[in-house]
Amino acid sequence: MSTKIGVITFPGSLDDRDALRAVGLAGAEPVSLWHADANLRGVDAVILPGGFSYGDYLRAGAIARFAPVMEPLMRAAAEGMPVLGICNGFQILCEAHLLPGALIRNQHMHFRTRDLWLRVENHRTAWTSSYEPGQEIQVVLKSGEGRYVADARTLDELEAEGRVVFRYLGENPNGSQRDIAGVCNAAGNVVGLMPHPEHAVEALTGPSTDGLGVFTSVLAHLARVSSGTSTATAGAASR
Amino acid sequence: MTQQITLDSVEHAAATPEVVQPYAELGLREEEYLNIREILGRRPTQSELAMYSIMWSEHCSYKSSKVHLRQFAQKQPPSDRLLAGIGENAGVVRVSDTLAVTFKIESHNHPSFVEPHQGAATGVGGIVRDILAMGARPIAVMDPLRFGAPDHPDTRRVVTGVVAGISQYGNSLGLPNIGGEVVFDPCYQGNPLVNALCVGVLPVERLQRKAAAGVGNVVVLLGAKTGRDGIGGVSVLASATFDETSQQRRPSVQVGDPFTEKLLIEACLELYEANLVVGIQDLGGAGLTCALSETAAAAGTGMRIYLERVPLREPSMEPHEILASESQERMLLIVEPDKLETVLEVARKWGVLATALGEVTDTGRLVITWHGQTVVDVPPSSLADDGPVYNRPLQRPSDLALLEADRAETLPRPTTPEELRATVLRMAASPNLADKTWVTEQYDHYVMGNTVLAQPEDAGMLRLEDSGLGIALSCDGNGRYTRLDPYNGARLALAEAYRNVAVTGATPVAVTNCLNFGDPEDPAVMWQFAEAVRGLADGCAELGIPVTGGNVSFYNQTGSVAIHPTPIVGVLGVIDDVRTRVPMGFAESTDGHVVFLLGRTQLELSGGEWAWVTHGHLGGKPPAVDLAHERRLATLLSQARTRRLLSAAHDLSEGGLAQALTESTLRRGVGVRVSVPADLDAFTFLFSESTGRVLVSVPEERVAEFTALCDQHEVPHTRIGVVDASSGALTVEGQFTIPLDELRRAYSGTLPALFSGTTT
Amino acid sequence: MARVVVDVMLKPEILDPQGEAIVNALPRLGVTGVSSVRVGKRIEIEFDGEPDLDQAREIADKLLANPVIEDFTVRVEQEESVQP
Amino acid sequence: MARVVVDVMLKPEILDPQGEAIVNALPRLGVTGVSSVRVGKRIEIEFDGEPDLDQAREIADKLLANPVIEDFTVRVEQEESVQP
Ligand SMILES: Nc1ncnc2c1ncn2[C@@H]1O[C@H](COP(=O)(O)OP(=O)(O)O)[C@@H](O)[C@H]1O
Ligand SMILES: [Mg+2]
Repeated sequence: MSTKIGVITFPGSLDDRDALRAVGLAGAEPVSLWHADANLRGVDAVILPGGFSYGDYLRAGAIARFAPVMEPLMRAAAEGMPVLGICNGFQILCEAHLLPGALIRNQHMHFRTRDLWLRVENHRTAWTSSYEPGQEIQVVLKSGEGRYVADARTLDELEAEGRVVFRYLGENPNGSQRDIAGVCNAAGNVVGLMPHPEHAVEALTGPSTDGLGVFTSVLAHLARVSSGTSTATAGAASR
Repeated sequence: MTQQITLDSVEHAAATPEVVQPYAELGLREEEYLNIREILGRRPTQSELAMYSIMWSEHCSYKSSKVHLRQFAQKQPPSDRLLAGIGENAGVVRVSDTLAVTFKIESHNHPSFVEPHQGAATGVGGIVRDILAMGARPIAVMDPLRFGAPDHPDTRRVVTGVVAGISQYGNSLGLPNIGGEVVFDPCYQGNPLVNALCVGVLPVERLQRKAAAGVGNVVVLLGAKTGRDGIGGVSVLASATFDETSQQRRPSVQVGDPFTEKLLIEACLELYEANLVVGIQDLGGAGLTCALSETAAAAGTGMRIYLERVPLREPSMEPHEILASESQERMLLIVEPDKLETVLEVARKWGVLATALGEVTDTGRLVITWHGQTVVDVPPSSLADDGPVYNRPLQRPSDLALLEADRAETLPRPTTPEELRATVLRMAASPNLADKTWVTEQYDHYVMGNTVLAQPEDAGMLRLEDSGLGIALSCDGNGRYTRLDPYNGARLALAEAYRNVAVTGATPVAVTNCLNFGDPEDPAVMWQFAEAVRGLADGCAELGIPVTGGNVSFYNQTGSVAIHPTPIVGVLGVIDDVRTRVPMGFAESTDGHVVFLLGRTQLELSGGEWAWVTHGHLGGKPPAVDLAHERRLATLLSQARTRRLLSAAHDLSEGGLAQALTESTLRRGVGVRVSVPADLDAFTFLFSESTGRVLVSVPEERVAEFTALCDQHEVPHTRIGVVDASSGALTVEGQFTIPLDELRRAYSGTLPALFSGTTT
Repeated sequence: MARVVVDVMLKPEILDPQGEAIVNALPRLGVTGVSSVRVGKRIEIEFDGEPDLDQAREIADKLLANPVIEDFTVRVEQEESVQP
Repeated sequence: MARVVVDVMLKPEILDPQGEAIVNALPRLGVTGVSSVRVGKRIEIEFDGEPDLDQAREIADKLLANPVIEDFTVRVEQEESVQP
């Protein structure tokens, strides 16, 4: 039986089909989930895709957080199901307090689309295990509210526990604190990042194919879980 | 709030023929007003007068342009690809046995001066609905823009607002922006041009029509509530000259809600898929008035509308306001009664309002009631099709002879290597040639995951199918060329868009256009218009590709001064395998490839960027255009692409070869070494704007095959140098070397210096 | 310390998509009985010396509000403590 | 008619680039003497019946403000006429 990875479509989700495509390219079965669903249709992992759910009105992710599908998602996340938030999905996960911190307007105040490099700071999460420690990957950033902020204590904690998963290399594109591009929860199963790995899965349409590793990682992780050899969910703390 | 005492019903109008009506204030001429009275056999009601004033405005009726636009159909070359053409919301072109593509450009110029952000945003929203109305999923946008002088104090407001508006609306819709134009010229100071192109794709059998066919079918309004947005906007904003008095009138601008539009798109596509609509029409500038009258007129039916059913944002709105409202994000559907419930369900699923407003009748009349009283009773075709048509007087502008005589070829030119080097840098840093990343990185070009090429490439390219089938699109225009010679200016714009598509390896197949001109009642402007249309129609016939649709924007002027006539031409190309597309830039991996210049170079500087940047000069005759050559060139490029002979191809346009080399080297930071051919001087080689030229790179071992192909297609080719990755520089042998870092500083610093450090 | 507060709201006839989105979301929070929500900007201006209302008004008119679609009010406010 | 107004401001320790941009733009308008500008949101809530402060506070806490980055205040306001 193939691994099923769900992608939630909220009203205003835009990169949902791209995430589904990436899941398929990685070798999993892509499953569309709908914001008004009351369950997760038996998927093994969930992606919250990029876009402008509810127009990004009020604050990005603020309204989507109350979608019906978020209830089963929160429960599943607490039980260790791998959850990935990309861009708007990251914003939703922060608003839902599944991840710490917040994403606010870029310091330069413009929407910015850029190919850029990230360093994989933690390769032991459910979504990064295919990468080498410290691997540098080229992906796409495209967002107007991508500046990661949290109070100093939270930031220190994230650093200490190895929960900064991705960091921007080179010029900080949006003013994110400590160049943070992505973080995870304490268990390492919930990861959020602003850049779009799903737009770096085909040489024809992206700057690289480096992003594919995110999707193959979760497959490897799920295989380990089902064969009972999982160590990865605890990985966050052991950097 | 006072109770409204008399509703101006049809009955009331018939009983009060003597009432004086403000037709002139609504932009109608006396004879037009009398014509309306004749059609109705009485005076129009307030609502009817509003409707006629809207539908008979220049914007909706094309009353000044119609007699000229006919040429597009008359001169149209035969095409077995065209599924819908002029007269539909947008032209539709078959690209495979099963797929069709629809595309169109529209303008939103005046609103974008009044409120740049919302004006530009709603411009994108409007053209997207046109594409949606054809049954297509919108898949990309482009944005040809014109602004005033870069250093004028008001330019920053307009540039930052327009770009932010396009960015916000397009990005929130999830439509990749794959190209456009940014041009500065003082002639656009009080009248920027904001044109927006949208392209969509559909299965051939899903093509939708706007006809309200089928007596008894239900008329459904889908989308946002109706408010007092842009009431009179079409007649005031889009058809009147912008001056101080209209500033005081502070017309209520339309505000866009891209989130609602996104839901509207998904809802419509679901309705099409389930075959739930008989007809569909977007609500654009002329709101319900246009949608009701056009759908009814197209089917030759009548319609019965209960206007009080329209969901309102402001309950106090009156019938004529509801009919004229330009509220965004609305579509009109014609639905069979037994499918209504399913339609409403789909709308609910997507969270968009859907309201049955009335039904299709066989009366041949559009009858609209308001709480039981009839406020409109007219033949729909009198609104949609029988508007006035004018054959306006034409006169060659009196200054044109003098302008033509003042040739740029006589201006003093740089000659020493140092002067030439400095000129390359100065040109690269000039606002029209400089890097546009400051603008384009505010746009998402990745979303949807099918963007194969996007700005700064010559054309945008999208994958349509996993088979590799794709399309390429470019839009171009040059107001200065067109000012000097409108006939050839239009052909030059066409040639450039065509060539930009061809360099990617795609085959150009169809044309759309947006004609931005001044006041049509000025015979000199009207002459420019007539010449440009003639040029474009002739040009399309010469190239063998049809005009499928477009848009006319008149009254682009400040006071008595018109903008440069600015036809923007969009060309659509098809490519069988996007994996074989040819990029514009040199690459690390193409080190040592041989660089050729295709086409012939002559001393042609008039209307060009060099004359403007270094001398502030505009005069003479624009470069010669040879469309037969362009056709051969395109065929050559397509065949060379199929045989994988090209590692890069880049069109030469404004700024000539120097600029093309700048762009091809900086694209990936890979240098080049060229030398001046024996029969040319270095200046002409670098800065002439002769058209029909392309810079290509070819692997050394394929050179013989390539030159043979050029000879076969009679395309002149000159070997000018090699890609030189290790040099990290642009070198013209015997003249100068510019390290790429230095070149990039010049090229990329300009726009951020002008517009960064922003507004709220 | 005193500061000047400028409130900028969309004109009543202008569509406020943010407000609409919030109203539509409220039922999911179990809130009913809200008929409308409008979202505007609140801008707090601190002056080096005494707060200058006239100058604040000028800043608001020229920079903070877009008179085509927005109205604004300007007032001096004593700093209050925030009550979450 | 009464409405509830919720003011939402970024916490003082969070950098507000919009405010900074305004401060930097002021000299161009000939304005000096402004030491700081902060930009937040003003949200006006109309209830069907009597304004309900408690409910408004709950809406603000759950939805209108993000406690990680923002503070808010809630108050009932009499409708005032706008003074441009
Ligand atoms: N410059 C033009 N060239 C070709 N067709 C045009 C041109 N201008 C307008 N048209 C055609 O006239 C019809 C009406 O145009 P328009 O009023 O802009 O459409 P819409 O009502 O969808 O906005 C369309 O089919 C359009 O393609
Ligand atoms: Mg239309």
